[in-house]
Amino acid sequence: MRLRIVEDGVRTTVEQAIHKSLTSCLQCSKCGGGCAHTEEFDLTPRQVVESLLDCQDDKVLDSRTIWLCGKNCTGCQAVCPVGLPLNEINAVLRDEALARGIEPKYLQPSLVYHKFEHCAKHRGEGEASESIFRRKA
Amino acid sequence: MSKKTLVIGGGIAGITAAQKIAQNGGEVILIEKEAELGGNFAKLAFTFPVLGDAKALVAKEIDSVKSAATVEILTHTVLQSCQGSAGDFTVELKTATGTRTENVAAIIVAAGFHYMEPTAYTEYSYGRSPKVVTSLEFEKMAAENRLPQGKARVAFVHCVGSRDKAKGYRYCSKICCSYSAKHAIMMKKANPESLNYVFYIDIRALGKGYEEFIRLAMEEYNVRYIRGRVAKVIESEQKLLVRAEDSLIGNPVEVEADLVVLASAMEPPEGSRELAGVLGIATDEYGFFQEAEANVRPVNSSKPGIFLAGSCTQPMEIAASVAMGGLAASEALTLIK
Amino acid sequence: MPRPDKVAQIPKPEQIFFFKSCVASNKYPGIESCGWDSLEILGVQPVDSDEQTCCGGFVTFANVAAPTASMPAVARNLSLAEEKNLDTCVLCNGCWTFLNEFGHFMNHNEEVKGSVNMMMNMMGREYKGTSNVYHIAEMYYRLKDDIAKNVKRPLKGVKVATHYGCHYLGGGKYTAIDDAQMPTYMEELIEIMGGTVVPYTANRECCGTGFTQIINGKDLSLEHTQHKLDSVKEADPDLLIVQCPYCHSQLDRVQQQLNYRQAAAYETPVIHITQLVGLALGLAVPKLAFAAHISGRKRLEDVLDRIGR
Amino acid sequence: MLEQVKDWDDDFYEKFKPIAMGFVNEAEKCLQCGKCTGQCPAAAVTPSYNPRKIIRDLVNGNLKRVFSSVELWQCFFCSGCYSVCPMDINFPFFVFMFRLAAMNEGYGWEDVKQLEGYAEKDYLKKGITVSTFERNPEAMETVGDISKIRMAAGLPPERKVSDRGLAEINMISDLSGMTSFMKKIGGVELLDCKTCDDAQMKRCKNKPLPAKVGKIKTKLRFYNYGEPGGKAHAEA
Repeated sequence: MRLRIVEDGVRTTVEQAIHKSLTSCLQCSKCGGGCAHTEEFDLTPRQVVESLLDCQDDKVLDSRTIWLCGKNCTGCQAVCPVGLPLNEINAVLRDEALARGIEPKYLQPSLVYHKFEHCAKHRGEGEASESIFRRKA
Repeated sequence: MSKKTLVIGGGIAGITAAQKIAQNGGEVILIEKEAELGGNFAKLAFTFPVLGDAKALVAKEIDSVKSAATVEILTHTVLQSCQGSAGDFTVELKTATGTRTENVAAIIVAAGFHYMEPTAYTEYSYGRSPKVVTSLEFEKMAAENRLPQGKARVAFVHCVGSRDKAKGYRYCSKICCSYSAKHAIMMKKANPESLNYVFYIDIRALGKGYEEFIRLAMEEYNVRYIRGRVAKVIESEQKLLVRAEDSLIGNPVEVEADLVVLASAMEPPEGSRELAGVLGIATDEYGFFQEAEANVRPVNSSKPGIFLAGSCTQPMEIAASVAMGGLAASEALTLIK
Repeated sequence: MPRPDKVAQIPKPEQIFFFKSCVASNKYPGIESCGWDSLEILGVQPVDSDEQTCCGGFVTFANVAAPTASMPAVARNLSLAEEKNLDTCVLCNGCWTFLNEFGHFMNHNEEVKGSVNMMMNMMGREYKGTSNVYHIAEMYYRLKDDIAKNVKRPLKGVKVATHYGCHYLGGGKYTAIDDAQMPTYMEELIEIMGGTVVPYTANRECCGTGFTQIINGKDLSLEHTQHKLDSVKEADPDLLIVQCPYCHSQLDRVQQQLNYRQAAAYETPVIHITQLVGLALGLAVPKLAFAAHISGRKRLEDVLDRIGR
Repeated sequence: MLEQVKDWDDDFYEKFKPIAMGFVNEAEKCLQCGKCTGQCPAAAVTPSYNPRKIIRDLVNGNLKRVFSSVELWQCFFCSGCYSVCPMDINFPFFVFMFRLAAMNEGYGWEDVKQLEGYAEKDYLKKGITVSTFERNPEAMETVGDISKIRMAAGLPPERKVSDRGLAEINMISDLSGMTSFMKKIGGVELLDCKTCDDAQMKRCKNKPLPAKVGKIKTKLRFYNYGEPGGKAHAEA
């Protein structure tokens, strides 16, 4: 559906928790480009921030990204040109999602699985990627 | 042989050129087709990236040029014909009272620019809805305190007429990104409750302090920047529906706005081709005056003795116009001495 | 605002080739009969040929026919008009854009035109590219003075909303007689005939047919049409005027489908511009063929009662 | 999914241009401004469809994704994107040509199969693509016999295309390869509401919006724009 932009959302909670304003995000994509989970994101970290700014709370809290993000990995924060702690943002969002009773998406099959399972042409490749993912997990 | 210089256009570039020539002992005739000096600069409320009082700044410059003894200012005056060559031009001026003929050594063209009227952009409802205004009209609204009150949403649309092959010009107007940020800040200052959205394709803030200025708008004044050109502005009851894509997410978005400000393109001044014809100099494909060499001879026109200054050559900010006015003045002085 | 230069290019011929539309013939015959009769009243004699077929737009955009198959079909239909030395008048936005685009393409591509003509020669025809294609709504706008003179049944007090359809204005960005975003010529025609124009927010939205979307993407299509119909319902016009039979079919039939599936109450009569002109020019009620319409039949009868049968 | 630039097809676009016969060109002029998506009716109902991204993928040469996507089959052909495009890119024709190219790669046949009947039974047999046949019983009851309405309006009871006309379009179809193409894809029978039993009718009525008509398996295709995975996949 066409998004309706609103102004009140979980953004304020996030900003209070990280003591930084999300408006400083440059949307440069550096965070998503180097992330270990980059293959499984439905929203890249950059899009999480953008969606938070648009106050699309449901979209963000329903996404897989916030559950995929590792708590202690600060890879994105380290490369972020404006020093936004994306892993902390995701942690806050996880808490918020739990508080709202949204089911964690840790246990669902990987997106890679879905994609290749459903594309006959790439089924062979898909199985390979799938097993790699399992080993990682 | 005359030692005079004719400056066409009383905007900031023309004023600067006239001042500099006068300071170096030259005589200047400054002609302006409007009633007042100041040009487009005088129509603004604030400058960017430093929010200076535009009216005060330009008034100071006008006073200084008016007080120069060797500068003759002719308002309501246009150039009618021009003969001769570098060092010896015969120009015919049509003043408010009649015509007069002058002999000048050099001519500086500082004809300025014009904000495009976005009437072709029917998708933005310009001209049909009073709530859709151009940035120039926004300046006027701000000066007259007619900005929307209360919890109003204001959408600023970049690239209206610029970077548009179909309905406008292919070039980038260079300053719209910065002045839209300025307008958003002005809006937020005038009405702290207001919510401001800027729709952009790229942010082209090239210059000292410009990028910082735009980040200031985003971070300090909470202006929401959405990447995506507005597709439609639809009137719906008392509101305007602004439809675009947030291309950073890849989702179409809709904003209910109370005011839409279109950053219309800078286009060549009206009658620039006619003026070029009278002077015998070249224009580019859009109607801006063509410089002899873009990099090292930016103020020389295609004809010796005629120099160009300011935004009649390309879209340009105030600081660059002033610099170009000064350079044109020094080029003209070489012909006088 | 209509573009005066484009309007001036439309001729006022004595005769014109009348290109019929599939939907108009088989679902809404009133469009065909009113189009024919109104042109006659306005002093343009339509000329028919039973050799004309469908323009081929549907099968092409359904990807069943590749351009190699649809290009000769377009050339064949246009050559029928060329044989009679006439311009073509179409009833449907789809026919207009399809005949125009493909005709234009062949005219500017000698190679394609040559290979198309090879096929045409085998059936004893030739495509020259001399017949211009005009939409009947543009013809009406050109003949608006004649319409004003011939109004027998003024649409006094009838609230009319318009739907232009995408393929005339969007596809004809540079060739249509009006601006693609904010067109007004149909409003002008309505005012000439004495009607009251009702604006609504979703005026320039697509009807939702999307060529094949109504068949194999039906949920998408219905969702979009519902959005449009909601906006129409809010403005509450007596009549919704379309200029494309396919939009006509979508907006008319989907109202009933939504009423059935969601217990909604969409009851806006949808009529084609030819029928509206026919109504104003005083054609007999059976000629208008409102019996073929599905939604808002009662309201249509009310309108007829008000302005006289 | 992580994309590898080495997988992108560098010269597809150049190869594609002559096939597209000049209908499709100037994609490299795209500014990526998003004006097309902003006004797109299909994007407004399914944001994963995004004209801007499709053009982006074409210019990048990332065609596997475009051809295999469900989104390619969601365009409404409304030309709205063309009418607002600041660079005059005629995107509907891109979609049209992409669909042909995708079918060449083996995608999208289920969608086309359903439509084949219109070409075979109506266009080629009668010369008119839309028949008088009504699938919807309610419409049938309301309208009744269309030939009577035609006669009342002063038209012949049925619009007939002459035999010569029919012969000619069939000839065009044979010569251009359309007939053999149709034989290859074969058609599917469209769902006829008259044949529904009561249980089916009830199900149909209870559903807020109908499921796809006919036998298409679009869910099995690579769903990869915007929200890959998304809600639909999580549920499935």
